[in-house]
Amino acid sequence: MSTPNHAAPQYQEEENYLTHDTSIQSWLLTRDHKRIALLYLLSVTFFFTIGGVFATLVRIELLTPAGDFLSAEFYNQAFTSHGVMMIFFFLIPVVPAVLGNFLVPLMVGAKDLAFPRINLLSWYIFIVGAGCAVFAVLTGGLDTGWTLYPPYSSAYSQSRVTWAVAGVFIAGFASILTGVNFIATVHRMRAPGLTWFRLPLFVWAHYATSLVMVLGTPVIAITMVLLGLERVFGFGFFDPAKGGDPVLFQHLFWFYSHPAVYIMILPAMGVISEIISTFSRQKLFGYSFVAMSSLAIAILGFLVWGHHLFTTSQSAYTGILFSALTFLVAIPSAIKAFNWTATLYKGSVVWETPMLFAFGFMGLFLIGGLTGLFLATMGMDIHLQDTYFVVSHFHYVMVGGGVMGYMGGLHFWWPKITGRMYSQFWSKLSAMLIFAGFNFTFFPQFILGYMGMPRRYHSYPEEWQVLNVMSTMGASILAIGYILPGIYLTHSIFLGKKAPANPWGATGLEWKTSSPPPPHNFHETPIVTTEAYDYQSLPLSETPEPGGAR
Amino acid sequence: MGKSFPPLLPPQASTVAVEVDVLYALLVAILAFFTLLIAGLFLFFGVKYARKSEADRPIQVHPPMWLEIAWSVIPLLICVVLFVWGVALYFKIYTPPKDAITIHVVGKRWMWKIQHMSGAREINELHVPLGVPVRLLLTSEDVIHAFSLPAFRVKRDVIPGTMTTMWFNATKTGEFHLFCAEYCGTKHSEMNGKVVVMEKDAYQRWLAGPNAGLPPAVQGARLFEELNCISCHRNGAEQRGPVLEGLFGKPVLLKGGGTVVADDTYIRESIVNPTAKTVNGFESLMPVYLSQLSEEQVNALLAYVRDTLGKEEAPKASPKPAAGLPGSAASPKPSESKGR
Amino acid sequence: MTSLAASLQHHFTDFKQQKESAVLGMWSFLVQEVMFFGGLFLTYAVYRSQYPQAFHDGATHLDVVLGGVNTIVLICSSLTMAMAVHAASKGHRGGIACWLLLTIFFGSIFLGVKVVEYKEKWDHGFIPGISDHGLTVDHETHQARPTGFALYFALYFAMTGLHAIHMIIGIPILAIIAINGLRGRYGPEYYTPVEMTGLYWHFVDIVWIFLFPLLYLIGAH
Amino acid sequence: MSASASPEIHPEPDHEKHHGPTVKMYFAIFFALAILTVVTVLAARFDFAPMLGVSMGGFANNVIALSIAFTKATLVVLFFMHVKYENKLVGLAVVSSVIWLSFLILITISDYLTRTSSWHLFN
Ligand code: HEA
Ligand code: HEA
Ligand code: HEC
Ligand code: CUA
Ligand SMILES: [Cu+2]
Repeated sequence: MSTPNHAAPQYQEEENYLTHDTSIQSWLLTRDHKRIALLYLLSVTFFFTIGGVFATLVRIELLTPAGDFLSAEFYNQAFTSHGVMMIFFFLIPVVPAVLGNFLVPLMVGAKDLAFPRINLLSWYIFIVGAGCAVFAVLTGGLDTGWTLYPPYSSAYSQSRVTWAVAGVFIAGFASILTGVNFIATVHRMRAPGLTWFRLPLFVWAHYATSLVMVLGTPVIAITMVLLGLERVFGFGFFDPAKGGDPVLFQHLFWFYSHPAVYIMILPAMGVISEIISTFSRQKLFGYSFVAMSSLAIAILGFLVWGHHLFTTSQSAYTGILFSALTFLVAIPSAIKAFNWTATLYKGSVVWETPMLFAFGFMGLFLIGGLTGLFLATMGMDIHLQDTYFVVSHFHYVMVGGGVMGYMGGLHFWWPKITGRMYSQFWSKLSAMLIFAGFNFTFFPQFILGYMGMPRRYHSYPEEWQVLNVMSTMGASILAIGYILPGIYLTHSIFLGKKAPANPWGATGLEWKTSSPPPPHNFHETPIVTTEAYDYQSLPLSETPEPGGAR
Repeated sequence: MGKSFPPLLPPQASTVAVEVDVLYALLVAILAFFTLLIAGLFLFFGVKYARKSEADRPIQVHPPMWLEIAWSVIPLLICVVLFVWGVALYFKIYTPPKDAITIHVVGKRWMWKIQHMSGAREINELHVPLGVPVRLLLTSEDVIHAFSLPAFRVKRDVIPGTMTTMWFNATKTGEFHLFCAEYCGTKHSEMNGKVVVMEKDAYQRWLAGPNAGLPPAVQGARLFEELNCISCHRNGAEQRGPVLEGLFGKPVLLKGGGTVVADDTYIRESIVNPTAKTVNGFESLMPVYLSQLSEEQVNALLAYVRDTLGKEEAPKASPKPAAGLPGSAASPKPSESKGR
Repeated sequence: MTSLAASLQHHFTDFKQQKESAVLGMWSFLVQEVMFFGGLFLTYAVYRSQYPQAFHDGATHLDVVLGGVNTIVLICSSLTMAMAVHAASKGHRGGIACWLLLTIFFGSIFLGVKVVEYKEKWDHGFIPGISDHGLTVDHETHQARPTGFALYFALYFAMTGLHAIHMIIGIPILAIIAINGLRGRYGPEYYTPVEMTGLYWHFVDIVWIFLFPLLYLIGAH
Repeated sequence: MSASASPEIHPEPDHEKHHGPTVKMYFAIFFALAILTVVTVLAARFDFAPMLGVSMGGFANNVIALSIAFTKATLVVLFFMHVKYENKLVGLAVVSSVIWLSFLILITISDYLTRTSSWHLFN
């Protein structure tokens, strides 16, 4: 094999960010964005495992129509803990705080994020918040559903709502600080010559995400304050007996939580843009359309929250407005999907593992997004709201889109992050298992949903057992698909082949430095003279051969 | 239904069910078309332009503007169609016809308490006549629930502190699922039952059967006296509250401007929470009954005000403007009716 | 100026970049703060539109004079804060500390007045969940309070309470900046911390500028 | 604007100071704020109901109170917080916070003001 010899100078024996100081304090007090990214990686993986274990319990319970495996109380705690862990402590931080943290400074050619100390602070805040939530989940449980709707959550639930509310409140600030950091970094820390329209789309996506984080997250924070005051002191904001309106909570909650779904998908979309252009060796088709569509999603995404309220007492007229805007926000996603596909046209495509995940993303996110249109159609949503159709929709976009994108990104940048290559065979197997298992798990749920099976149901009518058994079987395949990377990626850290600086022959600045990068990222500040994805002017020797750099 | 592979659609047992399914079919077609198109093209290009050798170079394609416009505008047009269709269907599903019969539903953890206007009561079962539009008035005693009838393709949240409505017109006799679709605590999944659609005369017989009871309007008339509502709402010189005869369905002018139509939601609110909206020309003297009446009692009073008093003529010589508007035949404010 | 040179963090190329980053970061944070209070303003708007009478009644129990005086006090503190930043930009060490001390002084007066007001609400039983006997019945007339009255006071405490917490967080920061200023940490080239603290303090002032009419003045006529 | 222009290119700080805020101006703003506070109290005491009717009268009070508050906030933002002297990006941040806040409040309020379940009664 031909090691790309002039890709980047070989700093093989030189110190990198992992080795230059290995004491415990040097990790816990680090201000290096790359190390903070790894701290996030570990914590987020931990919360994903907790969420996954609860998902497993949910699926086992649903094997039989009767509620026989778990008690009703525990089932309710299981899906709530699953939702809370997966959303607030896994999917919202995962791409921005792990991949974004690691890569945004590298991609803009900076030594670090604008505020390294605040970056570290954000991780500690995140851990404190997550600690509260985990405490709530593991002692006494939480049984409100991740949506925490009052008056159930404020006046009826016997579980540890206050702790969970505190956890979500606190963790929100971690997200806000990350957003502030990215905004300042993208605006102020770009390397010389790196104009806005030379930025990789990953950076664009994170910039758009940061706007959502900064503008949206505070609203969930204040909502949690109001809910806490209501539960602890009986302030009455959402208590009908005092004249409060429970639906107001839903407005406040979704004003954040709808944009939050774009916090979950936009960074993953950024990952997909990088992967697709790298592995088809093309400048991304319609670069500026894809970049602008991220901003459009971020902005329009704030105006559609009421589509979660079509069956409440929300005014039908406001509902019309929300429905129209929801359809509008689907257009930028459509633009992205078409441009990604067109990028492959006349490209030079290599099906490495990240590309397999990218294909998985395309297939699953499309189904998820298009079923979102079902729900946005007001007359249709009456029948579908709060059924398994919604459950399936959001797993398709969140797991099929968000997690697939994350897995793709993790596999794409793993050599950069750890300096090691992972097993080609096992990783491809894992990508395919996840794709197949996922469809097997969640496709039957669309049918269940249309049949009318309500979500958050501990037991269900007999005639729906077949589809539920299929779903649980799929989930076991899915679980294996997720456990595999845990094994081969860990293996690669110790025994994997050393990765060259640029194993995929990609163009971004992050590939111009060694793998893993030195503590301050670059030995000299890079100067950018070309647009992103300028594969035409890349020397031929930097093109990876089919089968990759191993 | 055995354990054979289940059908793909729930039974179509109401007038709107078919319409919802037609729209569903369209949406499924859109879903299939775009998924196959895009995922198919992705695979096709991926294979066709797969790198064969190291020297294999991509050919840079510059995105033509027409293409970008086309794939933004075509989805937009599809969306417009879906949007308009969806809104029209929504209003159809949620706008009860005028001749609908009314049934009161109260959600409580974890049961549905249902009362027919004849007085028949039932729990977790809903008997309805075939081919007659039925309007449900939904209230909750505790948390949010949702009344879901998949075979009819209708559902509505049941929210404490307010009253929501839904309606359907059953087209098939038989038994169908009734679910609580909004999470409401431990036994949320047991808060279900069935809706039984019967021929009209069978329904009449059922009403008179063992479930029969005192009609809510009669019950309401009693309460109206017991709670001393009549002391303020009786026609006479010392009347302190507005005349309630003939009120239902009429526009009411409010203090501080604005008009509302005296529908079920408004009358319910006037009873439990009278300070929220005050009728023009009156002081808000009426006691707050919020925590003193059960939802069933409120429903009884509502039935009385709506069905008994509502059908009576407003007395000519009322001391204060009846129902707030002089000559309450006046049509509702144009701005409010325009929305239809 | 050696101490100043040390204030340039390693990952910035120059002071200009460092300062511009800080300004942008701080403003992003303030945008966040706006939305944070925004949730409360929304709640206020919804319930005031639902229960105008109850809000009017509720507001008559606030003391417009105390609220007005506090508004002026807070404006004074904003002025002194602006002067402190000005002093920093001119490099007047003593000026920074003096103006900041004045700012702390006004801030404390504001909080003191708030304590007096809260105490009075306590006595009347207007504090939801803690001392709430006055929220359901009027003890003088024995009439039931209109629906929404309790919501008015719930909002009053949530809004002014959160505002007060922001001030309580701000005062120690002002003190630290004042001490650093005395020690000569800031000069015309580098006084970003003073400026950022100023932005925060002014923002807190702006919140009050809205709270005052919304809470105190709606019952005035 | 893009970062790390080479260290030589310092925009002259003196140039900025010429147009920067002055002490005199700070005090002027202070007095303006104080006067506006008095005005808003007086305006709130004034009852417009006899002139404009009950509903419009209350509305007028609200509009006046909020306009004054906005004016005061604008003064603080522009002068005390130096937005007038900062680059456009900061101004954009300020404006967008106001816009987003209005998204939140206006759309939600539109729900509360148009709620009705009785379209059928208009038929
Ligand atoms: C990553 C998360 C994510 C993403 C990206 C989305 C994306 C979308 N979502 Fe989803 N949604 C959730 C997560 C997400 N959602 C969650 C978690 C819930 C439930 C929460 C709960 O209640 O617990 C939910 C619920 C939900 C509802 C409420 C359902 C209900 O409770 O009744 C609605 C209703 O409108 C909706 C719509 C949409 C739409 C229109 C999009 C669009 O953005 C999708 C756009 C994408 C495409 C359209 C596909 C690509 C385009 C093409 C292939 C071209 C062809 C396109 C056209 C013809 C238009 N979603
Ligand atoms: C990022 C978000 C995310 C992710 C990744 C997932 C992943 C999964 N989810 Fe979840 N889900 C939600 C977000 C998510 N979910 C939300 C928000 C809700 C709504 C909650 C509510 O209603 O309040 C929900 C609800 C929900 C339900 C509905 C419950 C109900 O309404 O009653 C179901 C049912 O099947 C389900 C299943 C699954 C499955 C099988 C997976 C699988 O993809 C998970 C597979 C992963 C693993 C299994 C972990 C990997 C394994 C290990 C790390 C080793 C340890 C594990 C074992 C040894 C088994 N989820
Ligand atoms: C102390 C006197 C008093 C009593 C007792 C009283 N009301 Fe009223 N009611 C009023 C007044 C005054 C109004 C008009 C002001 C308002 O809307 O608050 C009114 C308004 C109403 C309205 C709205 C009428 C309209 O024109 O819009 C309804 C309905 C109503 N009352 C029903 C009842 C019922 C039912 C009871 C008994 C449970 C009752 N009232 C008891 C004084 C009273
Ligand atoms: Cu009642 Cu769920
Ligand atoms: Cu949404």
